[in-house]
Amino acid sequence: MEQQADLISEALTLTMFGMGFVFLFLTLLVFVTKFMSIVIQKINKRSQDDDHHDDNLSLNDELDEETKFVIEQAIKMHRGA
Amino acid sequence: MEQQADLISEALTLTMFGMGFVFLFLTLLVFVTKFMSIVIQKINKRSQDDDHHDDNLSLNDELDEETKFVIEQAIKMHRGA
Amino acid sequence: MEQQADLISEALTLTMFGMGFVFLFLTLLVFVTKFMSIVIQKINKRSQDDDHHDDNLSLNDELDEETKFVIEQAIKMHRGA
Amino acid sequence: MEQLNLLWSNTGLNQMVWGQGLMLLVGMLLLYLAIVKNFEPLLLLPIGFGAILANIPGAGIAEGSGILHVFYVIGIESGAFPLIIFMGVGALTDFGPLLANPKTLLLGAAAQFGIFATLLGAIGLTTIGVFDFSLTDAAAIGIIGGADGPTSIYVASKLAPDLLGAIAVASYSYMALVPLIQPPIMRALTTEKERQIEMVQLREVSQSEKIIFPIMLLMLVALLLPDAAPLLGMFAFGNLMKESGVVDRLSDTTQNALINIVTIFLGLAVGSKLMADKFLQPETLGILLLGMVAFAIGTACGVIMAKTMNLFSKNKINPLIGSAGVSAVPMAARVSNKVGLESNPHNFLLMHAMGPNVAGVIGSAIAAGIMIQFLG
Amino acid sequence: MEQLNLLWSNTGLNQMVWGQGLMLLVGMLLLYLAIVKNFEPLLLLPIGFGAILANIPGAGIAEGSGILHVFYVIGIESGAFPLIIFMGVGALTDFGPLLANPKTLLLGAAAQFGIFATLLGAIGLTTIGVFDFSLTDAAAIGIIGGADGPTSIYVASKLAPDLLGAIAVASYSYMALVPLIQPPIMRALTTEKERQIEMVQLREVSQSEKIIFPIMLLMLVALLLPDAAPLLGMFAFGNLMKESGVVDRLSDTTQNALINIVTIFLGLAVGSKLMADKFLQPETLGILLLGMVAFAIGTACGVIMAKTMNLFSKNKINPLIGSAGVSAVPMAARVSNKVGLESNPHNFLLMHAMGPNVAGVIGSAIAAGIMIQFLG
Amino acid sequence: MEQLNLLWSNTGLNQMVWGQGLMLLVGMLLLYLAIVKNFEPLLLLPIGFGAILANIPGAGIAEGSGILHVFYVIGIESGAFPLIIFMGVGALTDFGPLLANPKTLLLGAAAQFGIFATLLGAIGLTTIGVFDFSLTDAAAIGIIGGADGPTSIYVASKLAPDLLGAIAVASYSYMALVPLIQPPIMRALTTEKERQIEMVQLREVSQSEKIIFPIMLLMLVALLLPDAAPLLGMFAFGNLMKESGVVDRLSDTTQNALINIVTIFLGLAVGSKLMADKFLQPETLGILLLGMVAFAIGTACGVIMAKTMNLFSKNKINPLIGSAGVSAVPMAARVSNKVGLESNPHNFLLMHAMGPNVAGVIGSAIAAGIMIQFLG
Ligand code: NA
Ligand code: NA
Ligand code: NA
Repeated sequence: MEQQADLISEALTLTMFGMGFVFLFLTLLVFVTKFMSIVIQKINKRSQDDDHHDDNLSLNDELDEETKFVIEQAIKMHRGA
Repeated sequence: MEQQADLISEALTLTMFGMGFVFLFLTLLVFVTKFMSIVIQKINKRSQDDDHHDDNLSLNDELDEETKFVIEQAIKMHRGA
Repeated sequence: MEQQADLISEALTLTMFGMGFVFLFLTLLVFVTKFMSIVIQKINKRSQDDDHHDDNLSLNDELDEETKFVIEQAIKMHRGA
Repeated sequence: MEQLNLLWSNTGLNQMVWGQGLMLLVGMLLLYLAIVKNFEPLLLLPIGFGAILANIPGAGIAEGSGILHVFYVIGIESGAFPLIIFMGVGALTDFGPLLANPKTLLLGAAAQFGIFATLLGAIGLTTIGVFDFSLTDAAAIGIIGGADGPTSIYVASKLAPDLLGAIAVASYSYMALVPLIQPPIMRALTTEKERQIEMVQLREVSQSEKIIFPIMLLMLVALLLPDAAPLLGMFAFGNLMKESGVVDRLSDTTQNALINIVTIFLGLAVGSKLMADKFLQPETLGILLLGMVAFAIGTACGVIMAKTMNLFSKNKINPLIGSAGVSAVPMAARVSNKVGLESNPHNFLLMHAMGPNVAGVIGSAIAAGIMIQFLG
Repeated sequence: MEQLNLLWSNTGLNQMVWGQGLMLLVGMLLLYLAIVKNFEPLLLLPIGFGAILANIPGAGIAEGSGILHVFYVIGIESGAFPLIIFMGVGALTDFGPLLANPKTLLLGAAAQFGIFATLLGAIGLTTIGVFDFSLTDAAAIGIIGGADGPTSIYVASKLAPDLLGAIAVASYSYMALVPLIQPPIMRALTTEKERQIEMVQLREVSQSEKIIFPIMLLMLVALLLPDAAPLLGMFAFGNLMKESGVVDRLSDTTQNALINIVTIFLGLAVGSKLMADKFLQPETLGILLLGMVAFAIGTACGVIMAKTMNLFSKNKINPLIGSAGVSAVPMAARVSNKVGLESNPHNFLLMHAMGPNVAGVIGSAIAAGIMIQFLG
Repeated sequence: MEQLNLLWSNTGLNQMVWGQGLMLLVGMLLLYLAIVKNFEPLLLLPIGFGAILANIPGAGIAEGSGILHVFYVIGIESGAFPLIIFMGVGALTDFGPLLANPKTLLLGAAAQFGIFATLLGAIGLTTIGVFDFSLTDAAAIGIIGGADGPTSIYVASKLAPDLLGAIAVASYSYMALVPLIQPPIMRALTTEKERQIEMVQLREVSQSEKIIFPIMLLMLVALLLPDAAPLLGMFAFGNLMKESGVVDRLSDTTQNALINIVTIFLGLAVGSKLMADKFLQPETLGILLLGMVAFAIGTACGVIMAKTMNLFSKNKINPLIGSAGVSAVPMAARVSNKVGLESNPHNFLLMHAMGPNVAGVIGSAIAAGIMIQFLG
């Protein structure tokens, strides 16, 4: 009898702590995620603004594309294609 | 000498039972397969006959096709494609 | 102190034998590779010369192509495509 | 004559006990559900076939050095197969809708109450003497309510390996039944007006956010609940491979060849746990019953949570997406969409429901971590 | 100086015994057969390379913790590799022609006499003192006549692991030689008129039949010969994945990535059994000899069975398809087709020969089950 | 209350020691390098993630029956993963340029001096008391200079498993840094005129040569250095599968699904060796330092060897291709090409540099075999 009462009380405790923790964790995750998104959106916006001032970057990007192409060709050649 | 006679007799027994069982099994499989095919062909034929009476079914099929398409689109979206 | 001298001497020996072996092995590989290439190039050249005399071979090649095609079809059929 | 006797005495016909015969039928039922009814065939077909193999009298395929037992020991006892599948699921998951609307994480939290309610139910049935479940058994059964196959299998292999077969079968079967189980509950708990709520268009989420999210998730797990780290770690790893964009060949293989290979062997190995003497117990009935209850309660709690959140927020959530919080990705989200369309033919809830849907995966893994920490 | 000595004493040159040198040549011969002669290259190339690796003096790659020995223990000793390959073969098999004409199953039965004749031959040679084979050895050798690589390897790993290398090599080599071994026997046993027999067009087989057949086959095995259940179970599972149409992604992976990966490691692991001290025994010569005999007898019995069946049936069978009953899928069926075209250029026997061809796979697995049951 | 305490006491936050926190940052640094800086992401992303998982306080993922430890024992301790990767590398390698100009093998030999110089350096630092490396440690560290990931990991797992994490990280990081490390050294050791040397167009190499080369290479290894046979054997096997043209399906799978799957688990398993207590040692700093030195010396020796060869040959070699002898395929060859183009915009050295590049792979494996023979 007592054993069964223990079992029930353990199950209730586990439920309480379990659901509590699930909510705690996911609520925390909501806030952390929102914070992360805000920070990144700000950074992205700033770098976009910079883009307008600094046309170098897009040139760099183009160069990068070219480098990429050369490298891909090299790998293809290496693989004996 | 006797041992070798034993060996030969064992080998003969194994061969007899082995080939016997192989034939038994595959003969049984022939009959079971034929029986299965007849049953299925009958069922298929009946359901085809039903099709002629009951035009609903083909409509159902069409609906099924549509459902399938929607589901495929949903999965694609889910995979972030 | 003596132990450390031992360690250094062991390391030096390993280096000497190691680099020596690496060079020995790859030098040998250079010669063996060159030899192999010469032999194969000679064989290839001879078989090419033979080709000019013996037009049968190209016919054989064609036949082979046909056989290949038939086999591929057979496999496709087998796979129930 | 002796040989004939031996041959006969070794046939399955002669050695079969009634339980094995019944289990062969159960295996064929699972194949029927998979092939004809299209119930999660990727898992139920291998599980069903494994069940048949495991119950062939005298073959011993699921015992000792039998091949299915080898697959079980190597793949499930070690935890490898469910974790690798979870990695693959991660590589197939898009957190975009969740990141666009993070508060839907709470719907994924609420739906986990199905897990704990089921645990309580199992213990309740034990105290009144109907079944005899220990607390670890009850916890493993509860996770069925999480509606994530690999999570269920992982937890069951740790806490209640004897019940693994029944738990896996219940888990995948009910996932397949989501389109039948959920709609009546969803309709009962919502008004027509609530079901017509149109939600704000989701914003586009940048790649940076998608890359950082799995790492952030793992860090939070690492700091708060290390016992959930294997599951969520592999999940986050798969997702990071996909979103990072720098290891596409690894991500592609994970989403295809690797997850397919592991699925085959996982299914067969789970099937090996459907041997008659283990499966044909009253407990199995209890598990099937409780699993159904778990799904129902999880669905209800998700919907109710959505309604509760609407009390405090001006951006109204359509409560129909709450039910997707049980996970069962992507079936539950599709159900939300379908029920929504019934009330408002222009209201596409699918993407909105994907948020709670993947949140439910995280929520169940957290609940699993809690169970393993307290009872493992 | 000491180091130079050590270096020299550790070279392969210094440690080599004549047997290893010979086996290196055997390995290269296998590579030659695979690459230049196109003899079952998918298996003989890895086996040949494995043989070379296994016989590198002093490297110990096929012993102890050497990698090939690890592959052997994990993959072959456990039975996993041959069973997985067999699953893949199942996924590549179309039972359509067999289902359209089920009596060709009997041709697949008759051809198995090659197996038992070889067993008798091996025992005969032992009693007259030429070789020294035990009954288990003789049974494992006989299975070569089944012309199914994975079945041969599976049985050899259970009954005669020491002979596994020679048995596997013989098995795959003779399969490659089917186009040379079979035609003379086929021509000798048939009249020109018999070879011209045109067979009735095969009916189309419905998907339902194709789905039910593997399950039915497995049930029959389960009831009658549980020892054949691992082999035929995995075979039927592969086939069911393909035919069910609901798990195409699993079936595709099984037919491609999975079977390829396992083939590579199976081949290497088999190669590890070609170490000089085990392989360079008079027994190996006996195995090669008996294997050839097995193929020839199997071929002959298939043809004779077809002729016998024609005595009792009005739908005449072209006896040339009887030889396909040895399996060696799909090579033997192609041979039937080719020999048939010689006598009647409009007579395409290929699809008709696929029936006995796949029946031979089933027949050999049944014979294997019998061997394992009586001797395992 | 008790439960709350337990929950808190089990959190990562509570159990974390400073080292684990630091290692979590190191793991994130590796992810950053992989994702943002594109440093060998195929390996550094899984290694970085594995490092994070391994250092989650209280999770024990890299110990005992934790999944990463299981991956380590099965895949790396057995040698299987690095050998399978090496097989895949073989299947991706084209020996054509090397066969067209075999003397470039000597460049691959010279660059291995980086390995031995590093070994001497490690022992030197030990004798003056800065670090405490044994001879086996020093040898394993030296192999970093070989610039071949799988070779490094294979040797480290045999000779210095405790240092494996640091060695693997150094190895892949420096490979990614090749475009930064090599050019200054190459420019310093060559004159403008030397850098402008145009090389003779490479002849076309026949398929026969490409097929025989891996077999010949293996035979030479078998006769002279059996301890290099596992590495070079698997490498030659992969290459033979590709070049033979008869097992394309095996070769394709090796180059794709198989190498990808193994890469994922190799990376995670290596990550498991980045646990704080093993990694955060002064030795790690030494390894990172010495690894850099190894690369630099190897590069220099390759260039100097090319210049030396030019003294004795009339077909001048552009010394810039000497640096490619460190391997780091194909990055080092690309660097040769790029530096060459700076001096002569019409001088494409890429294909010429592929010869020493793959020669470096062979050279490092030979050096690895020597180390294992003397110290293993
Ligand atoms: Na869930
Ligand atoms: Na056969
Ligand atoms: Na190298």
